[in-house]
Amino acid sequence: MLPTIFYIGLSALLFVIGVCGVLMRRSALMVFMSVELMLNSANLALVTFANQWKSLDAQVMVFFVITIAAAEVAVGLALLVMIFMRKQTTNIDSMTTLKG
Amino acid sequence: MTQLAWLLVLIPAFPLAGFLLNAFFLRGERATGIVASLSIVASFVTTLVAVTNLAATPEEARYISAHLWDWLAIGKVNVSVGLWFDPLTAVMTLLITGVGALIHIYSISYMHGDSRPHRYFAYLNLFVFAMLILVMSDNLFLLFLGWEGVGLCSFLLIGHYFERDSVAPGIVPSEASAKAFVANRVGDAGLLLAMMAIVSNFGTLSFFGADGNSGFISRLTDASFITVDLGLFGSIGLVSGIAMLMILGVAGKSAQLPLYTWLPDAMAGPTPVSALIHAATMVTAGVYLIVRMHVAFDLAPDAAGVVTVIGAATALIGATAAITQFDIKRVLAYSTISQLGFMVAAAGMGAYTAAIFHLLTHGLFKALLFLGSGAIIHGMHDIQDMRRMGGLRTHMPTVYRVYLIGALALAGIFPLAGFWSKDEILVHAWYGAQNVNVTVMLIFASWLTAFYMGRQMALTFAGSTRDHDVHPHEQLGTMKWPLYILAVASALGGIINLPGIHWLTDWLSPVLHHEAELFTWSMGIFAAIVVISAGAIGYLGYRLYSGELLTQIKAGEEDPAHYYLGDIWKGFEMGWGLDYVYQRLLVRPYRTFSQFLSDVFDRQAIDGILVEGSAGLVGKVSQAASRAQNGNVRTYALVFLIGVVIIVGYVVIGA
Amino acid sequence: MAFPSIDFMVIIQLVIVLAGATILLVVDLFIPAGRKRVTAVLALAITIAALVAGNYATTGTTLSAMVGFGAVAHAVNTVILAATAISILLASDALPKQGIERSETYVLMLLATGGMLLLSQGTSLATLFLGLELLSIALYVLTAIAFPNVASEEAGLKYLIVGSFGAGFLVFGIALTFGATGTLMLSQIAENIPQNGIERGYFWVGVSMMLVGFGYKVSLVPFHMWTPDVYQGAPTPITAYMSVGSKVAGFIAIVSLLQVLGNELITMRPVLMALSIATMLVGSIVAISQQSLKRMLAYSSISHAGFVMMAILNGTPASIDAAIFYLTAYTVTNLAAFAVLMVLENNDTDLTIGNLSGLWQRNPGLSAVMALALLSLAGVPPTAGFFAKFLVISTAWQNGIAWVAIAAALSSAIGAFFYVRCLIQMLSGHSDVAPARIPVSTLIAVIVVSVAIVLAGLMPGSVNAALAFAQ
Amino acid sequence: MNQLGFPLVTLLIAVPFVAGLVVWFSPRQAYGLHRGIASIAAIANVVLAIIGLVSMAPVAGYQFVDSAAWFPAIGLKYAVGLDGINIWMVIIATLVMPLALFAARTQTQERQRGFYALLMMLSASTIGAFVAIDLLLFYVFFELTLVPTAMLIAMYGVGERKAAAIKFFVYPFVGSIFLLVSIAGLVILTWQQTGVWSFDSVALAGALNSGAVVLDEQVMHLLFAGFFIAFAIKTPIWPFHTWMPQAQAATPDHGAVDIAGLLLKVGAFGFIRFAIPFFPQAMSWAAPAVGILAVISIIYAGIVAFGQHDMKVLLSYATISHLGFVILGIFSQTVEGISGALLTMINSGLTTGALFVIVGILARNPGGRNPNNFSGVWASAPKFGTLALVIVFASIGVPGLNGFIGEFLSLQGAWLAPHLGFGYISGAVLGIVVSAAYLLRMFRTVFMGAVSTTSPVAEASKSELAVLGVLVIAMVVIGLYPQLILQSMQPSITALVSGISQP
Amino acid sequence: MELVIFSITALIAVIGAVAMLTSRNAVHSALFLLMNFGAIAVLYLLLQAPFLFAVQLIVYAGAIIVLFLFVVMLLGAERDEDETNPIRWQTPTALVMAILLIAEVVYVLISNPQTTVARVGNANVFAAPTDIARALFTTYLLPFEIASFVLLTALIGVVVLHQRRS
Repeated sequence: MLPTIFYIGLSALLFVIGVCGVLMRRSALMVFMSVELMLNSANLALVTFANQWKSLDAQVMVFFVITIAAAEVAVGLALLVMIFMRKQTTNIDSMTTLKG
Repeated sequence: MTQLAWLLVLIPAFPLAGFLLNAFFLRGERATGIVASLSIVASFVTTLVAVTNLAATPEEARYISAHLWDWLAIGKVNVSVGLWFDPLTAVMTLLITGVGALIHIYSISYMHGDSRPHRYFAYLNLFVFAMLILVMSDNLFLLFLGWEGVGLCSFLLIGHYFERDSVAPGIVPSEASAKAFVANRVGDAGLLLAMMAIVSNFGTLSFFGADGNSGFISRLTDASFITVDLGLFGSIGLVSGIAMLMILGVAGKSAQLPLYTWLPDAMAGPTPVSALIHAATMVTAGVYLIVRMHVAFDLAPDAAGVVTVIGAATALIGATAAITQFDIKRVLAYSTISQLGFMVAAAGMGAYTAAIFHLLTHGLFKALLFLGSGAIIHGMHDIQDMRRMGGLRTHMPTVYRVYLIGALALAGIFPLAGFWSKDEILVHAWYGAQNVNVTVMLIFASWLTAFYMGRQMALTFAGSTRDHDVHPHEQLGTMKWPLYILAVASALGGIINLPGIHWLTDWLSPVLHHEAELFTWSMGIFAAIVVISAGAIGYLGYRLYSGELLTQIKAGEEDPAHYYLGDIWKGFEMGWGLDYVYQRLLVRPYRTFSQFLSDVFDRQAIDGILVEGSAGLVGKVSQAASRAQNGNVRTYALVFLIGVVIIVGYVVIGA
Repeated sequence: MAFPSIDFMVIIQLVIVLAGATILLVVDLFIPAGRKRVTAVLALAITIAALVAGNYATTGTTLSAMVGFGAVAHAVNTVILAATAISILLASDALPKQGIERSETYVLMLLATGGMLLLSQGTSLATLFLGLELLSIALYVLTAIAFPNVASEEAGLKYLIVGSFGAGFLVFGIALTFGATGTLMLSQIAENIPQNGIERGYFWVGVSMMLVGFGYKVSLVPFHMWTPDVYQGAPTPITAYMSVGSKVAGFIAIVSLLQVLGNELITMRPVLMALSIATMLVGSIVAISQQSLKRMLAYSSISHAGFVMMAILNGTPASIDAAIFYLTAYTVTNLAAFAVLMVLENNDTDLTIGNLSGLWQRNPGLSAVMALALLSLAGVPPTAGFFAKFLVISTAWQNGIAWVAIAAALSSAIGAFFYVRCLIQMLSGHSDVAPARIPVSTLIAVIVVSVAIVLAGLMPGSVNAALAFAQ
Repeated sequence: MNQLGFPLVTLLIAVPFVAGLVVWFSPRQAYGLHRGIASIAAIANVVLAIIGLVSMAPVAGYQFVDSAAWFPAIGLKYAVGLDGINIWMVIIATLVMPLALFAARTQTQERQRGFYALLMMLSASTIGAFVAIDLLLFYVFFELTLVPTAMLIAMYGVGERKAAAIKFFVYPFVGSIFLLVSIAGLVILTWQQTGVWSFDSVALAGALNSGAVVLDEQVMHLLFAGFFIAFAIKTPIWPFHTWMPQAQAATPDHGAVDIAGLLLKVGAFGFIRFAIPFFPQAMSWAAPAVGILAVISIIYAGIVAFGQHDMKVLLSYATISHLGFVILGIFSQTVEGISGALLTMINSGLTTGALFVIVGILARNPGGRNPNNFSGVWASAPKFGTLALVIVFASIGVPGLNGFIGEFLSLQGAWLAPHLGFGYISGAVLGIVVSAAYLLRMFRTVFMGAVSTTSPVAEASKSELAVLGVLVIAMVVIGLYPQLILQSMQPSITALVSGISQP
Repeated sequence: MELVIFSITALIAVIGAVAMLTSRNAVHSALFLLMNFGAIAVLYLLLQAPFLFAVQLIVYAGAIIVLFLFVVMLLGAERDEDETNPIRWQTPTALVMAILLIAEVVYVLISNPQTTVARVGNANVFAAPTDIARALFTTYLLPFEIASFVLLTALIGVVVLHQRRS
């Protein structure tokens, strides 16, 4: 019987770490991983609340989120590989031809 | 309208008709001249008829009025186009049409061989028309039309030789004409303000109204106590304010201080124009205005005082300047300024009759002098420099005689017209107004008048011809008759207001309500002293310049007096340098200023800083912002996050 | 839990589009490589079918209230589908010209459209989330579909990164909102908004994070920075499509989100006002210094987003109508502008303002359309843009929030400058470029949108009629 | 439908508009056709306007009203009509079109189709702005006038035409957006207090004056500011004027655009038509400041004009100076002032239009538009010179010609106004001196002096002389019998000033 | 007891996350992420979500992380960030913002008056996979279908992005 806020605090912490990852890592791969982390922490929050409210909806939602995450990663990695084939790098600092 | 009213309408109608004919239909030189002259003669005759009819009307309501149509009827501005014919108007009209007619006739042969005679005569007719409107209008608004109309005509006639780059003595006609118009415009601004003040306070611009005493003039007395607050400049009585504003107009039109500088340059026009416009009629409009508005000046002693001082000062300045001139017409021009000063001073001192009297006589003999000088110039093949004349007495005897009469009249020698009128002014200054300073100034001015006329006679007619490559001849044609008539008039013109007879005073009394002062012996003695001294000085002037000095004067050289008086003389010659001052202090700075405004201030300050500047500022911001768009997605995410933090922060604190 | 009753007439448009997409995917396999235009035609047919079907759809909710249909949804769907149809028309000419012979494009466009329809019809956070993701993922691919064009790939990646970043916030927001209210249904959320306690904190953080999650989609400042890059990098038909489609969809999602708040909207209004003002000003200010036309239009679309925001932050029905009017006007106008760009650009050059000079001599008709579009974007009467601008500004006055109105005035004042600069460039410059040829389907599209612009400007009532407002 | 039985006012807008379209889509080579259609439309419009004038009842309020629902959702109507105030603007707006077409005769045939079409559009939108009763309708035309003019400058202009066109469009547009905001605010606030969505200016004025709608001072000043900025820039008043000279420096030499643009006095007209009835208190509140601006415009523009070397720019500054009088008259909110303002607008249309024709004739010569390149034209072209003389003096404001009456009335009105007074007038009256200075300078340099050998100017053609002659006659008539115009204005202006909302 | 498990797993999760964030090598990061996912899976179990526990392990640990590792190896992009950071102020600003965000969340969590301390973890509701399945196919039928469309889209996308130019 733990207070909800323990879980929420944890998920928030993880979420922010994920955010930091997106902002601070320069390899697109790492950025994707960080995004995954963000989504995961959100999932954790959802599951927590599902349990608090004794409701299934949130768990279903988590299921969808996981699906979406997978899809996004798939597309993202595909793009990344495609770009890597030309640029030989996954570093997003090197992808700044469009600016201004 | 009554037949009399129609008669009134005819007076200006003739010149107008003449103008239209000349402007649109006639082209031949003779035809135009004759038509123009006939129209003025007809107008003169009509005027005589009108005057006789006027004399028949009862003393207490002695006026004829003609209401033609409503000009403006907006809110408080109700102005009609209407004519007003009372004794004052009558004398002015007689002068204008009479002298005008003579000068038209004179012009026929004077302008012989001119390239644009039809234009010349058309303008001349138009001028007479405008001048008649000026003096005959029954309200200030219509008067202003005439006022500016004569200004326009003077612009046109001064610029008659507009294609010449310079006429003697080194004046550019186009510049002179523009100068005259703008200078007058300054005065007109004052008159305009006066009109608006009158409308705002009295709701009408009509002098006397339909029934003769419903105009604003009759209401001035009630308004005499009203004062206007001028903020920083203290406050001023309404009536004297109006009067002051009018003085500005007078100074412009009648070439008084500080606006007289245009008149000498106006001599760029043909000589008959100088005679008609710049001596006999137009320049006297200011005096007419003061006399017409005399109630206001009676109620505003401070304004009247200003008028007096301006007049006296101008009289003196004009006289001193006239002494030094070598151009035969410039002498007369400055003398005109000076004589106008006499009139204005007289009007300022309340001697309205005297002012009008002098106006009339001056109109006669100054016209005579100008026409005479015109004849001389004509005979000298357009030479105006007196240093190249001399000995003309033998070459043109007729001109010599009439010119002598005119000169004596102007110098105020007994018993010619000038004596009586000028003398009346002086007497009034001494006995009536008892204003010593002004009297002294005026007397001094009249001495100088005598002196420069003597000088001019000497330089022009005395001795033998100095410039041997000109062959003066006298062939007057139609110029003869006007000269004779004017000579007679200026000899006998004094009769109309002799002491003891004073027809003019009686005639004008319905307007001015003046009783003639009764003549005392002391006045006679005073007058005698003045006239004798003047005569002596005039003879002195003649002696000096016809004697040994005469041989020293050569074309293009300074006057011997310059040797003694030096720069003072030079200053006199430049009309006390006022023109120079204006050039330096007004005209050139204005040019530079406008260049600065148009090339620098408008382009760079207003457009560059206010308009383009603000636009440029946005542009700068824009570039900065688009540099922040550095193309790196991490930065995008960071900005994103900043947004989130701010929003979440707000709701967390706010909710 | 019984199997839910399904009223297909509620989601008829969605069904047509998604089913059509699937079928088209299969059919496309049997269409020879050279004749991919057939695919385009089929996709167009599907879209138009869905468009028409809208008139027969029934109002209400279905599938256990996961989706609903109403007047607003109808209007929005109409705009979305019309935009899709036009975009398909344009793409069918422009993509081959740029050497992009990928018929999957149309399938993906249909799928994205499905996502948009979901956003406009969704009544549950789950539906909205999925709709958004469907839209996004399709658009990531479409953006990058011009590979091996570097710009296109880069744009795709950037879009994906920012998109998934935003998705993270959206999901977290959904989580918190659920935590606060215990439901994902918008209607029920609206009923039990917590009044106090920690739940209230969850709720507001959640709502604002969801706002962010949708806000990046319509590129509200400061979540806008991906927009210019993506618009510039993506192939022009795709840019046109997403500049209008995803904006409309995203905004309608925001609208349904804000309607949940009800009276609590007051609390949020300052934030929304700030967003709106910032968006309007930043968009138009940065646009000034752009040379690339696509980038300029991207920034202009940002500032227009601010205008729409200005309308919907009132939350009143009238202002939502105004917002929809604005979106409609903006859609047709933007499509017209991009259509002209597509005709002008050959293979993958990025057009600059300089390329416009002398267009008047070269293609009078084309430049007339461009002029119309520019004037409408600037909001000059009598074009669609004018009434749109007026309506949103007047909604701003309704709550006495004159400051937003003044910011709007400033923004469109600045905006006028670069629109007119293009216009004058087009009219006055000279160039010896050969006149561009206008392909048939582009011509049709151009004519349709131009007529729409003028019609909406001369008879604004017609828009309401077309969108079946209950005015 | 109105008493005439046909939609007169709508026709006034439609005729040039349709003509413009026809010209636009006519074959490029049909040169005669372009000019013909344009001229016919212009003449027809003049006839229509005159019909309106003569069949107009001397009462306040709109007549010949054509009204139709436009955008019912927000109570927007298409409502146009004529009254004593705008009839004369319309008359002149229609009269200048033939003049502009006349001036445009030197437009090169190859590029004349769009030119005539745009001229017609400009005329249509200008007239529309004058006759609009509905506030938003007015705004539509108000902004619409920008488009054809900017296009004319951009496509057919000379010199810095691009920059000029952009500035010409953007600068007034910026102002007009604030007008739009104010309109929206006014309508919404009215709606919130009365429950009626209406853009009908008469109804709005009625509501505001009858106290049915009460604005607190802050809001009123805010709304008025929107109106003021838009109209002040459009008028233009110093210091918002810089777009105007630049635009006119860039217009084609023959001056057709300038002439057609002359009656673009929509700004000043807007003050009379909308600002006065809506915000009388705000007008009085702003009058002292605006009066100063107006006086500055009068003198400043006069001085700047003196320094110009391009006759067109000189004339545009002259226009700015005249408009200073107009603004003074309007902000006096007196019958005299407003009549004077309207009359001055009409006069400036006539006089400056004629002057632009003169400049156009001169600019055909090698001298171009710089007065210093000319000399002695009066001698080589006497008739032309004399007509020019009269027109110049009309513009200077010599009584007996049209210019004077308007200026006098404006100033008189301002003098009578409680919140302006003679302080302003004594400043403004300098304007009649500076105007004399710069116009006489131009006349003197160009027409007087010795006949120039470098660019001698031949006598103007019969038709040119005829056109100028007609204008001169008009000037004299207005100058000697202004009641001709003023009488028909009286009822409307009196109603306007007495704050009675016209039925 | 519960608290102990929570604390341990939470600690592991956070360590994994931080390590992922900081490790230079992409492979290591992937593995740390795996650790974090595992920990979260355990938490799911604590929260009576066995189905999600399974999904978490299968999809994330089983599929996504493998995919990541696969790509990293394939591209040999383990150490792609060795060149210096072009944007100096990026990292500090990011950290500050992150801390602010944390602070805000913490503020929300602690500031509010704890009227009723919501608690989680009592065992009487156990979300059996069957319930979730039923929910998926009844209430959430439409989202479920849409999810499939999302996957379809991703599929098409990946295929399109990797088809060779014809």
